[in-house]
Amino acid sequence: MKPDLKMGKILILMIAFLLLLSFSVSAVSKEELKIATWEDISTFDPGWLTSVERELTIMSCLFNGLVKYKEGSWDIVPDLAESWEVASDGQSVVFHLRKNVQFHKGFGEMTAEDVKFSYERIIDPAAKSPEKGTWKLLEKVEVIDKYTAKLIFKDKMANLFTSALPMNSGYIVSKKAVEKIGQEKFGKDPIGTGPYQLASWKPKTHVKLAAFDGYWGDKPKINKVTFLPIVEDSTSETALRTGEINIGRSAMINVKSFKKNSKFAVYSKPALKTYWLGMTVNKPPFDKLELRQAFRYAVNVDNIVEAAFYGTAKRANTVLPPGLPDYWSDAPVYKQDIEKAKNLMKKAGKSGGFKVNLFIPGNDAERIMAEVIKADAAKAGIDVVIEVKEIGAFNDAANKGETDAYIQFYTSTIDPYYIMQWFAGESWNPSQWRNADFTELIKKGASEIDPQKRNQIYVDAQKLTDKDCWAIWLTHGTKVWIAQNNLNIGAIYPNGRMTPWTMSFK
Amino acid sequence: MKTDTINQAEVGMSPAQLVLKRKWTDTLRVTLRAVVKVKGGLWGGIFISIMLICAIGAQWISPSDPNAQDIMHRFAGPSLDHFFGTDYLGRDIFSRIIYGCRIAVMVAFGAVTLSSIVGVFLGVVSGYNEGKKIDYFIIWLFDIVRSFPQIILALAIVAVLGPSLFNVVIALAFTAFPFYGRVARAQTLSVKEADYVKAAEAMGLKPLKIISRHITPNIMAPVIVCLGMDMATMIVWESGLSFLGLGVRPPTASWGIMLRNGYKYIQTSPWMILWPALAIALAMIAFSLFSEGLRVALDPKERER
Amino acid sequence: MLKYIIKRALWVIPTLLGVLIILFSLTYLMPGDPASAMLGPRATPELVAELNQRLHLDRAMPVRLGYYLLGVAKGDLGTSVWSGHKVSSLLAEALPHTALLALTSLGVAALIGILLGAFAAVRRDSPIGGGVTIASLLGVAVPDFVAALLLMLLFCVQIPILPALGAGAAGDPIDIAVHLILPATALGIGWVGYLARLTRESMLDVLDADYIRTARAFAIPRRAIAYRYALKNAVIPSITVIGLGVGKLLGGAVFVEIIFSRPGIGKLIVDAVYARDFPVVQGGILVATILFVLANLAADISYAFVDPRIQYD
Amino acid sequence: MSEPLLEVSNLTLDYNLGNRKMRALDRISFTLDKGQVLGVAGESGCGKSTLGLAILRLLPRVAEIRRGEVLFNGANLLKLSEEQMEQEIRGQKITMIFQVPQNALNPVFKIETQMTDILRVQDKYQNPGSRKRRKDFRQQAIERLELTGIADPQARVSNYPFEFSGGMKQRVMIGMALSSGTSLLLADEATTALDVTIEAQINRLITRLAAEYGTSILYVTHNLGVLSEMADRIMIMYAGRIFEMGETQNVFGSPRHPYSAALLESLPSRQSKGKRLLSIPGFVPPLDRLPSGCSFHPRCAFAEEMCRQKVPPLTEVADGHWSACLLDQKRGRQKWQWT
Repeated sequence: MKPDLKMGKILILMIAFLLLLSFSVSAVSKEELKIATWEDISTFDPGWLTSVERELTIMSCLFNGLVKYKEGSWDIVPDLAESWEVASDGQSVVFHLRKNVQFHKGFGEMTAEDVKFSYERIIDPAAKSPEKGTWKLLEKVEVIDKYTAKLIFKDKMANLFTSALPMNSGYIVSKKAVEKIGQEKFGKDPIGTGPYQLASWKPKTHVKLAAFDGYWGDKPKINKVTFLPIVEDSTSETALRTGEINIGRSAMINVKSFKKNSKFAVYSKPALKTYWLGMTVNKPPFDKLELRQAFRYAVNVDNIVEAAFYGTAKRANTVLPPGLPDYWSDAPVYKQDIEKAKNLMKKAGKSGGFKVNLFIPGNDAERIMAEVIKADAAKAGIDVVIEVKEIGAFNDAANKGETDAYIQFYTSTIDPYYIMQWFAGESWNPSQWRNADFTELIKKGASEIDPQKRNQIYVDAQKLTDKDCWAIWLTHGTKVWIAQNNLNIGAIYPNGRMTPWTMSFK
Repeated sequence: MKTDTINQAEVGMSPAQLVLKRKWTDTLRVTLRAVVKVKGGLWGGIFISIMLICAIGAQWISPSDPNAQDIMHRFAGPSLDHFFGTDYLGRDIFSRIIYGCRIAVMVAFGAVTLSSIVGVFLGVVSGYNEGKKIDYFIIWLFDIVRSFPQIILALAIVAVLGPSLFNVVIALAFTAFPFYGRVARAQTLSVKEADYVKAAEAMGLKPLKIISRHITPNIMAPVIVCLGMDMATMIVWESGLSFLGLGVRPPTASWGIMLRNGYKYIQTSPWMILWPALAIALAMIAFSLFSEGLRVALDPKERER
Repeated sequence: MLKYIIKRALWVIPTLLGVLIILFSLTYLMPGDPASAMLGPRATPELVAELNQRLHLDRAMPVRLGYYLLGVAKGDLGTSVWSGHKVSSLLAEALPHTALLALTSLGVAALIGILLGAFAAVRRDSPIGGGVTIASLLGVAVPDFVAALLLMLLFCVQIPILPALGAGAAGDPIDIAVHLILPATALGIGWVGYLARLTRESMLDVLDADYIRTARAFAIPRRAIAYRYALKNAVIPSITVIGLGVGKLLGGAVFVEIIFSRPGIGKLIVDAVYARDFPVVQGGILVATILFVLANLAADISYAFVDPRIQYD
Repeated sequence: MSEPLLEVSNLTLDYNLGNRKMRALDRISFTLDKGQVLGVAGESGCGKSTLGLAILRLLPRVAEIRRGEVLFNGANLLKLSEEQMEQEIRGQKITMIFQVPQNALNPVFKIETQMTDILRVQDKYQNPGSRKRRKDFRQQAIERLELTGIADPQARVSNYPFEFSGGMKQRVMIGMALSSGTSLLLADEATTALDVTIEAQINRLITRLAAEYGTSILYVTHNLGVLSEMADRIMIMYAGRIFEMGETQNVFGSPRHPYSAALLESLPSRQSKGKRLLSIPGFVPPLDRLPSGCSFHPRCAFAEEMCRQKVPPLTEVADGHWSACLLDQKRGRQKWQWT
């Protein structure tokens, strides 16, 4: 037989084998749930977590706090604490713990000792925990008995139940575990009471969780959950199409194509963050109120949001996202009005127009917004000069007020203090806006426990912001999750955070 | 067969002196004619000249400003006013490809010249002092740098120095100089035995003079061939580093960055990735064909055939 | 034979020492204070001080170099600033993936390339010869990361049949193999054409050699002559190229691992570069370099196995 | 005379190199009897090596046999299929040894491997069902080496070719080429590349083994001295044609062609001691631009007008003594004296 025929046969065989392999691509095996996240988690220690929102989906699988947001809403419901009584002077709270709650990996039952240890380790000055600020009003925790703990405060703590206890710094860790392996190792090998426990963590590759069969609550329906850190949206989109992940995300522009595709289900929620076009008020041109108002009328917020978020996000009218109790629902909605803008400019003596330096970070959304702002502002004779800066340099320059205008976004929690505190202070207040009434309102809000009074304080604060017009609110952005349609996604929090323990395969 | 007119006076001169004696433009013409004769050389030459023209005259050739954004018409397909379509910010891809030539050519020539100058100098010095301590030190240096996988070392250097066009050239040059060094050293070992070198030594010329006047010109032929081949690799690595976000800073138009954006929006508009990929491929083919032609032209053995 | 291997191996030691010194000195190129650069936005003063102390950054240069070399000798490559894992354990996890990727891509490409080249030489006038030249040109033209992008575009985006993510479930060979197809093809594709052309050319020379005519004179079957007698001689130039190529391959692996989000040394280094996690970058490059040097050594040794004349010079 | 082992008649062969057509063999006819040694002599480029390759059909691609027959034991080798040539002829009945022993053996395989491969192939063809194993072939190879006088063959067999000297390698080739089954050995400049002392030993070895196995030899060389001792009959070739053929002592004694005479005069021997050796003026003509008529006439001291017009046919000028020179045929035996 001719030698070369044999060679040809071998090559064809090899190619056939490869193709055969490819068709046997096992669609994501049934009992494992694969979720794409942005970046990898840096530590599993709730007290030492830095970038909060992204890692809460994983942390809420591993830990419980005394109380939690009810899955799918911001209502506070009992978690490890069955009930609690707030002292009349609001300076202390007594929690009655659930009995027979086991820690992961056989570290025994959760008791008041663990509660005391979990909070005092954060406020301990030597430990240098980044969450020290959240608990600065907590003085100490008293163990009444095995299942009762009393938190004692230096002053009334308004955001205790809204953004402290139910968030990561409120999670209860196993005292025995932390003492046994030390804080640093605990960051890599967390022991909590949550529905899942950590199976394996390969930095920048995956976080594998396995269902905790000793869990005190109702067992999760899916027993293996894997989080894959995928930086590029396109990689997540491709992985969704090839069926390698169950839940992923996509670039805003492609959300429509996933919506149309029957194989996928798209879930979008307004994100708990706010983008705004800020103006530096302590130097020209925006030291004049009229010019700030003129700029507000010159830009077209609807256009900006449509261009940058491809119709997946709505415009924002004030600093707080809708859905929060102290959201100022009747905040004015400013439509583009070139005539009004020009009149205001004439009143301020700048009828011939003026120049505005606009700094932005390098990511695409801000770039697109800047372009649209530049085009609209030009209609009113305002010449916007865009300068793209690397993220670190942008934050420095904006905070020091080196620019006339900037596009910035802050994430917030359901507690208004978390985002509004910055505009009363010195650091991270890029517009350099100083307003004594506003600062007074924010301080009062921090220690007002009565919800109605607290809401009114924050609404008044928002009114002050609108009056001084140092920011043009753009949007709260949106968090979009795309899931394979063979999965019911269970409850999703209003800001898009997921609850894997409520999910199941259809 | 037309034989080169060799007059008696030129007999006995070293090839390099021969080259230097004739005006260097003649040598260039002779070499280029030889390269063009080689089948691939012609096409390689044509495409490289197109690239050079684009690089130098980008502002006149490209239909529109590469950084002009047109948000409303982004991700547009190829059309009459945008031959290659537009990218995610509505910029014209065709103009960006043309401006991309500029980066590719700057990096290729910059890195190659820098690494060859350093490499050849060290190579010749070590070859000339064969067996002495400095020779062993230089060989040791060559071997160390050569044992790094090139792109990984370049990547680390750029990461440390901070991404910019200049740092990319430095990083690529640093990883490549040993190759020129070794070629130069090998050539020097053979050339330094030649009589014209011995004659120069006999006349008491200082080693540095001997190296620059007599040795270096005579070892350039193989080095020049390496230059051609290396330029292609440098272009690939620049686009690779830019692809990783470690090369040129946006918004400058570099093929690597366009590949990165193509990758980021691979689902939205697949063709955004094709144009830079095509540009890189054509540049690579052109340079390898041209340097193949160069090798044949400069290799005396091949020329007789 | 052993003497030859030992001689080659001994030469590696001073080279690696030089490699370590260069790796160490990279930190000096870093603008500004290395510790705060590594910590980036999370750089609270205490963390910076603590890191300075841990990496001995505050001591004089020779002392630091001493600590570094001592550490490497002990196998302690430091801990990742970002994730707190020991660098050596991160590398241990990443190495098998890169090695598997490199071996499959180079192995399969060499096998197909050399066989194709030999096949093209045996069937001298067949179109295969032309095909091989074009393939080798394409191989040179399309760099591995562009090939990876195009392959992903074709087989994961347009026709989503092959996975585009990760290295497959550990322990499930089919899944691992399926996740290898595209990355290995992207890395290997350049080599098939190049090795085919190289083998074809050297095969054509070898087939005209006297000892081939002797074999034909003694009626050795044509296939044995081509694929055993001639091929063993013709494959020699390819082996040196493969040895050197591992360096280029490791470079390519960086991109392929990033594009296909595969764990491996390449991705480890690049992720560490983005996170400014310098101990991991240094460790990763060191391992990649050792891999490359070992591959060169392996090529030299296999060279001697194929061509016995090498042992004695 | 016994029936000839090999009978070549009117063999004509061209090399087509690009647009040039080279007439390498032009109407070659001769016979070779069993056990006889026929010497083929001539300057390099006269086509004598092509003759051997044509017989064994190992010609390069560019060669094209135009006419002629090669009868071996009555069968025309040119008509045999490639399989038949491999199964019956090559390496068994007809074997060949080449000029440059240095690269006649594959450098990357042991001598043992190469020899046992050949022995296994021959065994497979000769007795298809045989169950001989590698050990037997290795033993057979060692015996072959012993026969050729290689010291300590047991150890040397597992060496590589580069560990052997030129002479030793030729001995290995001879060991392979000469065995009981060999009827015809084609020796193409077998000892030209060796130094004189080794050359004599090798040639004696060839003659001894050939005699022992009754193998006839076609010994191609440009060295007439060697042929004078070894060859029974001699054939002198020039530019692809036979100029003279006959018994060795006749051709040496009374050459019937000026070219043969010239070759003999340029040969150092006892008689020519002290005299200046002849060197024939001019060069061998390129095979694609042969002179008209007798292709030697431009260099022939005795050439006349007719030598330029007519191509001299090879005619029998004496008993078993042929020559292709018009002058010789016209004038009968001549003493072609150049110096």
